[in-house]
Amino acid sequence: MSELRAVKIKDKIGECSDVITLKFHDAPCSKAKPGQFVMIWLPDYGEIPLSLSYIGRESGITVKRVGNVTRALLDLEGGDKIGIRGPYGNHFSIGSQKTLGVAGGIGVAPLMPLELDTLVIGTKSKDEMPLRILREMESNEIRVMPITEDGSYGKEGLASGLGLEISDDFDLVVACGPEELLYHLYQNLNKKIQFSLERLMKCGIGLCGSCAIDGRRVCADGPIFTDLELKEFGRFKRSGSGKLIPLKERF
Amino acid sequence: MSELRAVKIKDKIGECSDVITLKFHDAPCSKAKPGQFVMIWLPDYGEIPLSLSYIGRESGITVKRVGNVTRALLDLEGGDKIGIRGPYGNHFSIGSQKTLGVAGGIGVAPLMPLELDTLVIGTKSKDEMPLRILREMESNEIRVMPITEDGSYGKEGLASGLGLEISDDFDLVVACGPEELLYHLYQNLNKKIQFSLERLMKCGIGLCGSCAIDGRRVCADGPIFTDLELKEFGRFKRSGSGKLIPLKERF
Amino acid sequence: MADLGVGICGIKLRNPFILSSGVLGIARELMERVGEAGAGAVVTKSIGREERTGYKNPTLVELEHGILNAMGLPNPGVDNFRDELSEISVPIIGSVIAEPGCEEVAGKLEPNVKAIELNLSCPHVKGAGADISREMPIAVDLIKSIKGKVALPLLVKLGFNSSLELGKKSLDAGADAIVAMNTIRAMAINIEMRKPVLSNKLGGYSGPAVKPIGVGMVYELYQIAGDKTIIGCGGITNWRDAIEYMMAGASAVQIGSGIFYRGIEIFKELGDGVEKFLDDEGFRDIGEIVGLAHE
Amino acid sequence: MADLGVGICGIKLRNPFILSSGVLGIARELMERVGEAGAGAVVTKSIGREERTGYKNPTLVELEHGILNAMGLPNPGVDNFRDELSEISVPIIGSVIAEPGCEEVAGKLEPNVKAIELNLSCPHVKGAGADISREMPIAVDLIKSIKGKVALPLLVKLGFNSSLELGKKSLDAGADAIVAMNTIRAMAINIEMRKPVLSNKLGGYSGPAVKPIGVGMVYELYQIAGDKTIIGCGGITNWRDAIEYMMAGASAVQIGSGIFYRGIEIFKELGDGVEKFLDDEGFRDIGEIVGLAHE
Ligand SMILES: Cc1cc2nc3c(=O)[nH]c(=O)nc-3n(C[C@H](O)[C@H](O)[C@H](O)COP(=O)(O)OP(=O)(O)OC[C@H]3O[C@@H](n4cnc5c(N)ncnc54)[C@H](O)[C@@H]3O)c2cc1C
Ligand SMILES: Cc1cc2nc3c(=O)[nH]c(=O)nc-3n(C[C@H](O)[C@H](O)[C@H](O)COP(=O)(O)OP(=O)(O)OC[C@H]3O[C@@H](n4cnc5c(N)ncnc54)[C@H](O)[C@@H]3O)c2cc1C
Ligand SMILES: Cc1cc2nc3c(=O)[nH]c(=O)nc-3n(C[C@H](O)[C@H](O)[C@H](O)COP(=O)(O)O)c2cc1C
Ligand SMILES: Cc1cc2nc3c(=O)[nH]c(=O)nc-3n(C[C@H](O)[C@H](O)[C@H](O)COP(=O)(O)O)c2cc1C
Ligand code: FES
Ligand code: FES
Repeated sequence: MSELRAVKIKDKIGECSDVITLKFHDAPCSKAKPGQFVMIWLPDYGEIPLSLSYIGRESGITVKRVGNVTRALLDLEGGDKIGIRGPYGNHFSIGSQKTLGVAGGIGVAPLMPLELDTLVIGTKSKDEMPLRILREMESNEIRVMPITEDGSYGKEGLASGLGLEISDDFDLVVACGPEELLYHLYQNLNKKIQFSLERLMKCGIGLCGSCAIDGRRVCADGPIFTDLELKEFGRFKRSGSGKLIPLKERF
Repeated sequence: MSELRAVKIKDKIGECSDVITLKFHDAPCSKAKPGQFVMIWLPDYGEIPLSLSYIGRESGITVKRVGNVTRALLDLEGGDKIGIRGPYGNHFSIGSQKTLGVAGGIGVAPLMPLELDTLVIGTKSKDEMPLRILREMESNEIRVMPITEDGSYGKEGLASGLGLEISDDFDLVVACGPEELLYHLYQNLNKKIQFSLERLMKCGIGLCGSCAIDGRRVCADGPIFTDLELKEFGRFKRSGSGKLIPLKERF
Repeated sequence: MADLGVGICGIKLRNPFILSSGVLGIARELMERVGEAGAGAVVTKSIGREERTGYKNPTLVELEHGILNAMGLPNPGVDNFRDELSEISVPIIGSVIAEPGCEEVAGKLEPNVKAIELNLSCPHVKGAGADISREMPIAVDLIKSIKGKVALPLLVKLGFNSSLELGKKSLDAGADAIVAMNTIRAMAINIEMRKPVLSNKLGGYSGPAVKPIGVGMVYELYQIAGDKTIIGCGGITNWRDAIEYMMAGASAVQIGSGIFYRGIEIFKELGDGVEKFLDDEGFRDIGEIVGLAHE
Repeated sequence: MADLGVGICGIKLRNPFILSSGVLGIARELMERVGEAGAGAVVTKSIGREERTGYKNPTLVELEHGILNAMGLPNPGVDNFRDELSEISVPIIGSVIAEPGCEEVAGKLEPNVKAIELNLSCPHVKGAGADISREMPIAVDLIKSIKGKVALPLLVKLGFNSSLELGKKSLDAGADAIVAMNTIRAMAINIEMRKPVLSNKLGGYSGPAVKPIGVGMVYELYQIAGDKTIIGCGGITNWRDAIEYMMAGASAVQIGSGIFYRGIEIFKELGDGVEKFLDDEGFRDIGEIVGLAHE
């Protein structure tokens, strides 16, 4: 049970082009587990699912601008209020395993509260690389391996490729990012994996079915999965009406 | 908060003419305090307030036949079910004070769970004297002083008179019984007193006002009082419609 | 510090927190006590022409998320009841059972009350309240006859089952305010006893569970009320609830079951909490939040 | 061990615990999963002729004692949806939005479902559901046109605002069963944001808070239903709730919000709990408790 509450933005941090972090105090979030998400409401704009990128006395979300609500979130300032419900969903559990994180761009958000050994993070180019976050993770003794498609920062190539390459050194891989990335990892890795999926979310609490994938609900049975049948994963999602559509189309 | 539940009669004990004790298991009652009451529901008959005469793993009520519901309660057998809500109301608090109990007849019920020093109990005659209860209290090291109006058991006279007579030896007097008795004690005692009142009860939880007396609610501010203005106490009660009527009339 | 004073149909109240009908408002000293505890006004038990004993017990039962009651509108009848109302220092609103002849009851209460509330909505008494409100023309007649008889402001209390249309018609017929809402028709069955608990079987549901229903009803009524007043009621147990109703459009709120959940002290809690909220959010006058959620 | 099997309008179900409309019944694999979890039957999301995206978020919010939603009847439209229904092993009831032309939707669902449920009662979509049920003659026409088109049993789902009269008229018009009830019109306002939370502002209230209202409605419908079937719905989260509805007169019950409170495992919990109760109380067949509270 988690009623909606309004929280005040304590801090707004610009991360890289189109990405910010917002921090706030919220009792339920302070007790969340890594990988859980919240539903963030901006009156007149809408409500969207966002992973908690910080969990603690100050919790936070790290948001990339993609559409209406995220755009409005990027425009907020310290002192503004957002509506929040959750945390919802299941969570990563890595215990003391030597863990490799693989993030595609903003997919780094749910991995940030984890005690990773190594993080591979891929973006198109340097200006999409959240450098402050990388430094912060390094200062937490995480080895960070950035990779860009154009080679403008770190290695050149794809996060999935680099992740697969070095995965032998780890007990466990955790991943979040575009579904192609996750699908590619899942298909090619011979290692335990926990990956965080995205689907259109409405209720966020397992009732409406709009986040359904292969008989699971991303909001309530996920967002973290370790195995999935491969009927819809990587191929289909559901639109706002509940219709199954190929993954490339807009929601 | 206390939802209604059904409990099974574990034991039925005949006490004296027209009085029985019913015992049952009920978690909320097991945590009640002496002096609190419950609302007992018998489908098709009605629902009435009754003090808890036993509190513990086995709780109990001790009932005198006066009308419809009490008559039906006297007809129950072990294994039958009664509806119960509560415990409600405030409670006696005697701490380690040397306490005298003064009971008029069935008024002994709420005093039974107390660690009294001495109990004065008055009835009209011997056949109304709950002898088993007296023996039980004696075995709990309570000095019991029965008194009957016709002298057929114990001393001859009124409980109020005897109570007043010996009250100097005690720190505190607790009392329950006909309102004349309580009124008489209250007026003449120069000692701390806690007395349990009766009024017509409907809601039992402080909403309906039918148990009002001098601006207090017997169900929620009572049933135990230590002081009262003397406008209605001893003189008036409210009928089922809420009308103020002299105490002698029927409800 | 923000001003909590409100004017309801021309009556000045020190705050908008009113004791709702049927809760404690049967005994003089209890009404006085509720006034001393901080209520802005007190509504009496619904009063009829004749004395009524009401239903037999059980007349009320606590449920997990609210309270269910069918008291059966017990009341001493207006002639006996008038005496209870003399010299009470808190403003009294006289609730009147919607039944033929209720304008006379209102007339007899008039000297001792500041306003009349017509209970069009008791959900469990045949021939009174909600039963009548289904007959829209009768309801309108009752309103007109009371307005014709007494010069006081008239509040009309609706149930959730009353349509918005009845609200509109009531205001058109001369009601000065709508009170929304009364208890909601409901039932509790004890499965071991295999019986409905209340002696009347069906009862009216109140308390925290019904709050969102009341808020929605106030929101909708506010949109059709024009410059008439809406008073919110249903499930208010803390200051947040009171503010929610006021933002939905209520100029004042009534509290019934909240007395059970929070005690008579609830009036002080509401006052303190609302005042702090208004101060924190920079409001100077409680009137500023009325209907704010419509903007 | 007591027999939990029931016959609802001639359809045999292994137990009376049915997934209610709008909850999970949009995706094939989820319906299958609910069947595997033990549900006696599954009602689909309410389906219309055309695809609908529904309202924008927030479409749902948890409240203290229940859930408030205004999804806006999103659905893929019957032509896209039909495919979701092929080869599901649990009996499927096809829910159809009450709108002109809904008999065609029912007709298209017919091959893949065991019964049709007409949603006469969505409390927050204009021109569909509850809006239509106020227009009694239209509702009756829709019922007749569906009965004229499909040979399946027809369940009509009412809201609390629907009168008993609509229930009676629906049965007279040919409905085989009444489902009572849908969500109740309500609202939640966040006072810091000073806004209704749902994008549609008003929504439908479900979950534990509404149970006594649903039980009362079933009790009253049972008294007018004659030999027709009543199906209970609203706030069922445990086996006691299910039995309460059945004693009030429901031959089967639907579970929606309970999936949130107890997970999909709720169907097993209900079965185990009810079976134990029946055994303990000496009933042999679950049918024996239907309507027991009327005796
Ligand atoms: C469990 C979960 C966790 C998430 N965590 C984060 C996070 O930490 N940081 C972050 O920036 N984003 C995260 N997202 C994605 C985020 O919810 C979407 O970016 C957001 O909903 C877009 O909203 P919008 O109004 O700005 O865009 P819209 O105008 O709604 O759409 C813009 C574009 O975003 C796409 N989109 C919309 N909703 C989603 C969605 N639910 N998932 C994926 N794409 C979507 C649309 O297809 C469209 O192409 C997460 C999503 C899920 C399901
Ligand atoms: C807080 C409280 C605790 C009580 N504890 C006990 C107890 O432990 N044992 C016990 O036997 N009785 C107790 N009583 C009294 C008991 O509630 C009444 O005897 C009972 O309500 C009578 O119900 P009936 O249906 O049998 O009688 P009715 O048919 O209702 O009435 C029969 C007679 O009893 C009188 N009566 C009815 N209700 C009350 C009442 N509430 N108080 C006093 N007289 C009443 C009527 O005036 C009438 O003369 C208590 C009452 C209260 C308020
Ligand atoms: C025990 C009880 C008695 C009531 N009696 C009346 C009444 O006589 N007249 C009336 O208009 N409303 C009556 N009501 C309804 C309340 O005034 C109020 O409208 C309803 O309970 C909803 O508010 P709440 O949730 O704050 O209790 C009664 C409610 C309760 C609980
Ligand atoms: C998220 C959600 C969506 C719903 N969608 C529909 C729907 O499409 N059609 C319908 O008839 N009822 C719909 N309902 C109502 C439920 O089927 C059910 O009648 C109501 O929620 C009360 O039952 P409950 O308390 O068990 O949830 C919906 C309810 C919820 C919570
Ligand atoms: S978002 Fe509704 S079930 Fe997942
Ligand atoms: S019995 Fe209702 S207030 Fe005491």
